[in-house]
Amino acid sequence: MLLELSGLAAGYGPKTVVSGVSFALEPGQILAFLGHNGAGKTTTLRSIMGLLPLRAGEVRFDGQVLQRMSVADRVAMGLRLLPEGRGIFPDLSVAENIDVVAARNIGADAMFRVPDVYKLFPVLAERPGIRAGSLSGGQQQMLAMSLAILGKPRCLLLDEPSIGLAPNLVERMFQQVREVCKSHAMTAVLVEQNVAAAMKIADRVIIMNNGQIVFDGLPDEARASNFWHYF
Amino acid sequence: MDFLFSYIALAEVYVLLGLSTNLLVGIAGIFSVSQAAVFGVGAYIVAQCLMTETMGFVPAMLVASLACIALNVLVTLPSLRVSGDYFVVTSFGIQLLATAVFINWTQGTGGANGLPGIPPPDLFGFALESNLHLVMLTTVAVALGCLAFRLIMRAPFGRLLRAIREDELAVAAAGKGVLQAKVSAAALAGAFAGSAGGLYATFLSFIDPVSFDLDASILLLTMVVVGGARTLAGSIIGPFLLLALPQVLTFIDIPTTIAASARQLIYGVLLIAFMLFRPQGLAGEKL
Amino acid sequence: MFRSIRFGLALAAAGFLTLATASAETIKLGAILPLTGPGGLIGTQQQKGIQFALDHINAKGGVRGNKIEVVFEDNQAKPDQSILSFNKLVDLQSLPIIFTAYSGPSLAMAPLATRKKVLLVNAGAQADALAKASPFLINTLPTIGDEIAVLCQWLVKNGKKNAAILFENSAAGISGRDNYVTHFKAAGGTIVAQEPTQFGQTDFRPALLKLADAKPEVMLVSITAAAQQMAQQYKQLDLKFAVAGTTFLQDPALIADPAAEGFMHTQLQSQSPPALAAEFKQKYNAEMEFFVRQYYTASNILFAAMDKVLEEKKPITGENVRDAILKIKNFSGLVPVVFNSNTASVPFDLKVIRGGHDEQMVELKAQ
Amino acid sequence: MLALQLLVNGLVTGSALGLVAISFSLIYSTTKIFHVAHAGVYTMAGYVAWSLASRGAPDIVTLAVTVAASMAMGAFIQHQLYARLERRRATPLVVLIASLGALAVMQNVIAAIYSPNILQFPVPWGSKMVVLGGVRLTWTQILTVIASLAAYGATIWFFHRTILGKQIRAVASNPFLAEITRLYPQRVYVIVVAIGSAIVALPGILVPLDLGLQPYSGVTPLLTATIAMIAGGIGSITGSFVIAIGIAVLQNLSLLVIPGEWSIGITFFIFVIFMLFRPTGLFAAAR
Repeated sequence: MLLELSGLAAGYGPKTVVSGVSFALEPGQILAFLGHNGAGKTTTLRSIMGLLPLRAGEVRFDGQVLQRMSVADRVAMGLRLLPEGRGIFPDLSVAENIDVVAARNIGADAMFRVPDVYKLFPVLAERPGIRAGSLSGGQQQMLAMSLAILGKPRCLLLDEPSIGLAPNLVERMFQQVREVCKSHAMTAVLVEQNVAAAMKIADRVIIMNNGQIVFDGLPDEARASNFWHYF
Repeated sequence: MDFLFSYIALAEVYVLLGLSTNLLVGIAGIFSVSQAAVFGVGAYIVAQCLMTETMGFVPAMLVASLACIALNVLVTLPSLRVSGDYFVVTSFGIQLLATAVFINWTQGTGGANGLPGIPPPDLFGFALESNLHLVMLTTVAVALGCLAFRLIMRAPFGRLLRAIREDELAVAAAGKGVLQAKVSAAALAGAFAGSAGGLYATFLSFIDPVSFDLDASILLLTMVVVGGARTLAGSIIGPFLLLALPQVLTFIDIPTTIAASARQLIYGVLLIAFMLFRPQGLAGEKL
Repeated sequence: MFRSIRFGLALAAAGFLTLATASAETIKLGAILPLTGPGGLIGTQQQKGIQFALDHINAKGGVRGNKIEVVFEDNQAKPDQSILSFNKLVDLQSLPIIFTAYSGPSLAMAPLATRKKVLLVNAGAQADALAKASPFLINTLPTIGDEIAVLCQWLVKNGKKNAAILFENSAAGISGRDNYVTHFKAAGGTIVAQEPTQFGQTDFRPALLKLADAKPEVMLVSITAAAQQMAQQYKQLDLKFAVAGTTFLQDPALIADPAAEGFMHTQLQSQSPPALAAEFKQKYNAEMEFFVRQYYTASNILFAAMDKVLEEKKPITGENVRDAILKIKNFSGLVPVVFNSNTASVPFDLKVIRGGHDEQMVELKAQ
Repeated sequence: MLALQLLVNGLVTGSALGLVAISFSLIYSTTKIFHVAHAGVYTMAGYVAWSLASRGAPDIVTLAVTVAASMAMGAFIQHQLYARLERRRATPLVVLIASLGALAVMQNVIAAIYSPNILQFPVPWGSKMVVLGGVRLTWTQILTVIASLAAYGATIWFFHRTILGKQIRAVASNPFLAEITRLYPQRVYVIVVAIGSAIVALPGILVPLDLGLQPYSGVTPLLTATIAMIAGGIGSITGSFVIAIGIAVLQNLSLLVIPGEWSIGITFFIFVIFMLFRPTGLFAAAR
C-alpha cells in the first residue's frame, strides 16, 4: 500500500471537521474523493500533507508513519498537493514558476524534469515569459499541474483541478492525469465537483458526508447506489 | 491626598481614551494610531471655548464631543476603503498631519508654546478647582463611559461589531450594515476621545502639542494592549498601570548616564513580552 | 475581572510608597526634570549640576548644620507627568521648593505652585511666558527676549540691516523667532525671510538655500540642537552672510568645528573656574556644560536664601525662600545674578567663534 | 538656481530614502509584516559603522562588517520574534505592536551606549566639496546617489535573475504554494529580512555620514518610505524607489511656494487623500 489512512480526525479551532476516515491506496490507483461542499474532503487532503495537525488516527506513506514529518519532507517523499484555485505563483512568469519549483524538487531520480512538463503541456512552452497570473484559467491549471508533478511525485492529491475549465478541457486533462498515473505507477486522490468526469477515470470512489465516509467502492457500484442524493 | 487625586483624575482621563481606543481597535478592528490627534482636538476646543469665555464648561464639552465625533468619523473613513496595514499607515499620516497643525496653527493652538492658563471646569456656576472636585468630575465621566461601553458590548450592536472584526465579508454578505456599524463605532470613540480631551485640558490648565503626538497615540495603544483588549477591565487597568509605571521606576536605581534610555527600554521590553507571552493583556481577550 | 483590577491597583499603589524618610536635620527639596525621553540629555546634565552643588554644601556641613537632600522626579518633559510629580512631591513629601526645567512643564506647574505656595526654580528654560507665569516661579536666567533685544540692536548698529531667521519648530525655537522679529524691527532692521526646521532633523540645506535666496546680511539662528551640522552645511553651500544666535549656540562641538568660524552669539556669563571644572570632570567623567553650571548656580542661590531664612529663625517655606531671594537680590557665584523681579538678569557677552575658540567681542547689558 | 540646487538636494535625499523604501517593500511584500523595527536596524547600522570608523577601521571593512551586522540583526528579529509570533498564530496587530516594542528596545539600547547626542563621523573626505554646473555637493552626497543607484540595480538583478531572488518572489506571490513545493517560506522570510537589512544598512551609513548620527531619527524616514512603498505599489521595487525620490524632491521644491512649516503636513495630507482615492498605488499591476 502506498497511502494508508486509518481513523483520521482533524479540524479547525474547537470544531472537528472529519473523523474516522480510513482508506488505503495502491500505486497507480486513482481515487475519486467526492462529497458536497464542507463534507471534509479538503480538510482530509490538508491533514495528509501535514498542513493541519491530526486530532486522531494515523497516516502512512510507503509504510512510514507521517505524523512527525514536516510538510517539506512529505513533499520530498513524493506526496504532492495541487491546491484548489491557487496552484501557481501569479506574479512570476511561466518559466520562473517552473524554474523555481524545479530548483528545489528535481533530484537524480526525477521522473519529470523541466523539458518533460513542457512536452506534456506544450502551450506553456509557447510563451514562457508571460506573467502566470495573466494566463487563461485552463493554462493556469496546466501550469499548476506541472508544478505539482515536477521531480518525483508518487501520490498526487488534486483539489478541484477542473474548476473554471471548459468541459472539453476537463475531459482532456483528466485523460492526461490517468495516463500519467498509469504510466508512472502514480497514485491520485481526486477531489471533484465534476462527478461524472471524475468517475470516468477513477478506479475507486469514496463519498464523504458530514466528515465521515458514507460510501467506498467501485465507480460502477457508486453509479448504482443511492448516494447521489448527497449531491 | 492631592497626589492620589491627581493621579486618579489623570488616569481616568486615560481610561476614557482607553475605552475610545478599545472600541475602535479592539472591538471594531479599526487599527487607528491617531486617537491622540482626536483627543487633542477635543482638548484645544474646550480650552479655547473657556479661555475666550465663549461658553461654559458643559456646552464646551458638548461642542468638543460633537466636533470629535465628526472628526473621528472623517479620519476612520479611509478604513472603509483600505484595510489592515494600509490603514495603519494612513492613520500614521493623519496623526503626523494633526501634529503639524497643532504646532503650526498658532492662532488656534498657541503653537509649540501651547496654551497656558486654561480655567478650571465650572458646573452650574460653581468652579471645580480642587483636585477632589476634579476627581469627582472625571469619575462621573468615566462611570458614564464604562456604562455606555458595557451596554454597547451587550447590545446587538456590540455583537455586530465583533462579527465584523471576525469576518467582515460574511457580515456584509449577510446584509448587515457594515458601513453603518463602523461609522457608529468611530463616532462613539470620537465622543469618548473628545470629552477626555476637554477634561484633560481643564485638569492640567496647560496643553501643548507634546501631549497629542504620535508617542501619545502609541502610549494609548500600549495601555489597551497591556490592560487587555476588548474588555472593560482591560481599559481600566491599562491606564492606571502605565501611568504608575514611571512613578514606580523612579525607585529603581539606574546610573544617571543611561537612565534616560533605560526606562524607555523597559516599555519596549514590556510590549514584546506581552505580545509573546500574554497577547490578551492582563485582563482581556486574545487580540 | 475585579480581581485583575485589584491587582492593577495594588501594583500602582506600590509606586506611591515613599522609601526615604526625612530625619530632623535634613531639608528636602524636589527636582522635576526630563530624565528620560528626547529631553533626557539636558535633564541629566541639570540633575548633575544640582547633585554637584549638593555634594559641596553637604561636605561643608549643610545649610546651618542642616543636610540638604533633593528628590528627583522624571517628567519626560511632558506637562501631565509634571503635574503628577508635582503633586507627589508636594502632597506626599511636603517639599517647599522644586527645581524645574523646560517651558511647557514649568508653565503647567505654575498655577499649582501659586495655589500651594511652593517655589519653582527654573534655571534652564527661557520662554517669555515664564516671566509672568506665577509669583512662585523664580527664573535664575533672563528670558530669551532680553538677550535678543540687545543682540539685534548691536547687529543693526554694526550695519547688518537685512536679516533672515532660521528657527526650530519647537517652543524654544519659535519663542526665539518671535523675539527676533519684534526686536530686529524695533532696532530698525528688516526681516527678509524666515524658515523653520523640524526638531531632531539635521538636514538644514533646503532651509539654508531658501534663506540665502533672500540675500540677507545676517542669519539669526534659533535652534536648540544640531548647530554643528547646520554650520557644516552652511559652509558646504558656501554661504557668505553673517550668522548670529543666542546662548544656544554655545555648544562645544560647534565651537570646535572650523565650519563655524566667524559665527557670533550672545552668551550668558557662566564660567566655571578650572579647578571646579576639573573636580566635576573627575566625578562625573563629563564636561561641566552650560546646564550643569546653570543648575549648580541655582542650587547655590537657594542655599544662600535658605541660610538667610534660617538666620531669621523662620521656617523653610516656598514663600520665605522666595522673599529671601528677592531681598538678597545680588548673588555672586560662578557669575553675578541679580533679581530685580522673579526673573534674574545676568550679564552676557557677545562672542565670536575664531579658530575653535569663543572670543569675547563686547560685554552687553540688558536694559 | 535655487530651484536647481533644491532639486539636486531632493534627488540626493530621495535616493537614500529610496533604498529604505525598497528594503521595507521587499520585507513587507514577502513576509506581510509591518516591520517598524526596520527603523531600528537602519539606526543601528549607522552606529556600528561609526564605532568601527572612529576606531580607524578601513572603509571597506567598516562597510562589510556593518552590512553583516545589520543582516544578522534583521534575521534575528525575524527568527526570534516574528516567527515565534507566527507559530502562535498572532494577528497582524500583535506583530505590529511587538515590532514597535523591538524598535523601542533598539533605539534605547543605542542611546544608553552612545548617549542621545548627535555623533559626527570622523571621515574627512566626506565633507569635501564638488561644484557641478553651479550646484554644490559633498562627496558623501555624490556617493549616496551612486551607491543608491547601484544598490537599486543590484536588487532588480538579484530578484529577477537569480534563483534565490525568484524563490523569494515566489514566496511573496503565493506562500501557501511555496510551502507545498518545498520553498521553505519560513527560511525565505529570514533571508528576505536579512537582505532588506543589508540594503537599509547603506542609507543607514550614508545619511549619518552627511548629517550626523542620532538614536531616534529612524522613524521619519521609515514612515516616508512606507508611503513611497504604498504609493508605488506594494511589491514593486521600481515603484517604491521612484516615488521615494519623488517625495523628497517635492518636499524640497515645495519650499519655493509654501512656508516650510507646512511641508511635512502637506506631504501627509496628499498621502491621506491619495489613500482615499487610489489606495492600490500608482505602479500597481492589475491584480
